[in-house]
Amino acid sequence: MVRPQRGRSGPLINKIVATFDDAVADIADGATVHFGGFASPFNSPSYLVAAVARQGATDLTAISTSMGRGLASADQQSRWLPPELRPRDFFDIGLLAELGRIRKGITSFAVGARHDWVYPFEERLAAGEAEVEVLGQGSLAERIRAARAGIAAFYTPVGPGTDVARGKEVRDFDGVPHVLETALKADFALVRAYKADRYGNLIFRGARTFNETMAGAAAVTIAEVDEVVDLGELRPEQIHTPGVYVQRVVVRPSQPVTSWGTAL
Amino acid sequence: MVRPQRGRSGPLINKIVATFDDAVADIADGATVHFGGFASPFNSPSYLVAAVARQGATDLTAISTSMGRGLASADQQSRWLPPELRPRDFFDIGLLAELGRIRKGITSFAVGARHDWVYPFEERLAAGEAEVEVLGQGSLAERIRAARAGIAAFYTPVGPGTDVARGKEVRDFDGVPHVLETALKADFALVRAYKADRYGNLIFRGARTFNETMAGAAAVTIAEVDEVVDLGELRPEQIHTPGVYVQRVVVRPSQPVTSWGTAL
Amino acid sequence: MSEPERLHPTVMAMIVTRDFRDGDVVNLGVGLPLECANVLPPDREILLHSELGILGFGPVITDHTQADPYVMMVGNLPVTANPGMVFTSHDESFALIRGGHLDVTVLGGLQVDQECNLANTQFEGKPAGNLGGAPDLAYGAKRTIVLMHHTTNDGQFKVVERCTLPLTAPRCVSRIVTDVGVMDIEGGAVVLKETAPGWDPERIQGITGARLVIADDVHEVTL
Amino acid sequence: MSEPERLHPTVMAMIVTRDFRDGDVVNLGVGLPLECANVLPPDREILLHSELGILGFGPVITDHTQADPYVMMVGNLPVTANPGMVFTSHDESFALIRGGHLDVTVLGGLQVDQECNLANTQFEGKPAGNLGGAPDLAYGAKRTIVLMHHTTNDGQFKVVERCTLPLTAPRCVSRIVTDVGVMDIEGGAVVLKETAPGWDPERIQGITGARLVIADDVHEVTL
Repeated sequence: MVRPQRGRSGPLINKIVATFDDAVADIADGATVHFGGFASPFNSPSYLVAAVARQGATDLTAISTSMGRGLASADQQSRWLPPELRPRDFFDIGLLAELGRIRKGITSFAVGARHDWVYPFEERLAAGEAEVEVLGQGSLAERIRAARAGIAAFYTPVGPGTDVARGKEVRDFDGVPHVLETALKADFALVRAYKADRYGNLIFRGARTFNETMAGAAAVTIAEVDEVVDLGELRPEQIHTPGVYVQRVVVRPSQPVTSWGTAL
Repeated sequence: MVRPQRGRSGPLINKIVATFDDAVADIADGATVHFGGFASPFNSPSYLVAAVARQGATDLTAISTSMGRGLASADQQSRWLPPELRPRDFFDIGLLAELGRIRKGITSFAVGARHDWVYPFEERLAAGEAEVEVLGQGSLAERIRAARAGIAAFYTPVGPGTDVARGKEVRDFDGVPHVLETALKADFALVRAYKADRYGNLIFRGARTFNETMAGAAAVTIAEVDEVVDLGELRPEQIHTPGVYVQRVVVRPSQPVTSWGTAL
Repeated sequence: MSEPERLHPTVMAMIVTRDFRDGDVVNLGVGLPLECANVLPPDREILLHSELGILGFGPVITDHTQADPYVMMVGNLPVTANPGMVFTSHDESFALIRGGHLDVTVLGGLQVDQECNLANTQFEGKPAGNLGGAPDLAYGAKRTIVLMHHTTNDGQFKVVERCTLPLTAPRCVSRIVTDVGVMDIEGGAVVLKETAPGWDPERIQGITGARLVIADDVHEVTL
Repeated sequence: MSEPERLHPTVMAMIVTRDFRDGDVVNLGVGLPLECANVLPPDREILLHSELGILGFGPVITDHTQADPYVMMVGNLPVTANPGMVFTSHDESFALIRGGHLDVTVLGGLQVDQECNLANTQFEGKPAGNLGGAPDLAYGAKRTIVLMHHTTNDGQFKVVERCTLPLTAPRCVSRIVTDVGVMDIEGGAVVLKETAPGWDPERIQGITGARLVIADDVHEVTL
């Protein structure tokens, strides 16, 4: 009656997706999306941003540490590098703002840091075509981490006494006012990493910024990586993001693709 | 008037402490102490526990995933290893319970998991000589992490409908009841790591358990390590615990010391 | 009349694991649930998790000379280091659990009731309990399966109308696999789906503290 | 009567850093504060932090050929990789900040008032602001030093009785270092401690929007 268990019932785990366009195909209009990185060509999920631009999803709620500079980014952000080393394939969410795809930004840097730096999202804001929630980076990071960790809300001492606390509950703990902040879960998280394996395990290079923070804080996390390595090559102590936080992995092209309109 | 800055004004950073006895000398009676690890000779801060036992601090509030087995630990916990490999230098907080040093435990495993396994802390509890707060490991870990991260309190969905939520605030988020849990900051955190440098940067071997969680969640974190390496040997991407979370580092003896009473 | 033979733990574990799909992330409790690690065919890619911060391990190692003391699950049991394995801290391990990143948790149980409540913390005769990771696991995993003997050593019911022991986690259990059958909890009732060889529904009802609803297609367990 | 020369940013940075002790963990904001990274003597062990997740870096790299794009601080500025450097995630970076593990933060400022409030988010003429990491830094660091020009380009006061711009962080600033002097905020008053060469207290008061209390031992800045 009790018979031996049969063999394989499905495919092996393989989270590698062939193209960036495939990886983002199901992002719907109105989706909430985490955009990883920190305003650098070297930690931005540039090709995923470009793919979202091509895909056309609009009315997005974009969660990102900054709202981006748009197509002028690459030059401005890497002016300290010798020209021959400057990446020509840096796209940040300013591109999506330029295209009018972002309805709302949740961010720490909403605008250019100087009067004469006016970025695409800022123009949309000024035109009343977008809205924004600005909060400090610490609360932004912690709200995203809370989503990854299944914590609904938390009390942080940062915010009381400033505009950030308006309309939010403030409560004292040990005599110090704290503001209640809620988890920021997204439909998708687009992150940039260095290496991945087919389980979706990730390691990062350099400061891990919001890339590590956001991986796992969305229903679907998509990682743009420099390289996919064989399973077992990433040592268990060294993996920064467990593969269970990652649903899809796409490899960056070996040669930079400088136009965001190029299917990839 | 403006003169050039003068040279060095103090000693280089060096968190290495010569002996375990020195490292724990200032733990006062009544202190709250995080004890890292997870009931294994290979991740317990055994020599720190033994040093606390020698030092004599009493009336402690001990925060630990389990309340320990006491002196019988080493044999029981590593019975699956060949006898010649079994560590003879495993001390867990059961030793401190045996010595009557623990006034209160905050833990996930308060007692032996079988009727016939009766551990020292359990005997103290039954005798009314200690008190205990039992909570699930997830809430325990998150409360400690909150202390490290400067978060006063958080709402977790785990606990409502059980004894853990008694006397605590319960609030709905998205229709799901959550219980408010507060940060568990300690005076000292005793953790076990694999390698350290003189800045206190740590890497761990194997599952990092409560060792990584507790490092930084106390005013003073003390790490017991297998090895101290030169500054720069631990790569910046691979460091698990930044040295700023660690105040003191002590190296384990090269040969096991099997008696907790031996000054070290 | 002596009772029919009960299912061997290995078979019980095979009943649990037969539904696992490649890619499932599964936490195994200590005791009976851990048997599941040993019956997974090596060509399946089920990611096993243990809450101390290990994810993606393989079967329990029985040859002591092969044990790596840094690769073990809860209970200090050495397990196989599979490729793709990851170590984490305890807080990240529970972020993963609580955050909904587990597909299945297999837990032991002292009592399960028809309202899906689980009690698996021993309090009787003890001054306190051991909650361990179960409260978070039962909440966080998409599916909670309880793997336990159908009755206690001294014959007391463990599948009951209402738990009398303190709850570990409320409204979490979807399936109970015991040494006499398989039950799903559906709409406030314990529905008997499969029976061990020689155990008919009436006999199982006789050692059950909740009224069993017999599934239309109740049948002998298959693997 | 033309005003005396103001302090050079390098000197301003040296005033800030002269009090750093070995082992101090110091976050440097972008702009003027970052100058501090370049004036620390190489034999000092000050751990510099930047909130994107880098701790323990050295001076800003000006020779482009030496820049490592994976070792940079906020503002995409390549910095030196010192031994003992650590990378973290953003959430851990702010755990470190909020959790009280920083000794000093050096921030730029648009306005600082005598109640220790800081405004350093530009809103004028912009539809929104940039909070960045400053709210957490100002709360979390044991000591917040504001390093800024004493007045705006068009001569408006930046040291004021009460900030009129939206606050970045309340009650956090302990010291203000500007191009004309050093002020500590003590008991609700801005206390002038040191003056730039050629700047007497009256002249500094003339470009200050809060009433200055002159310290008994007020003196010319020393390094």
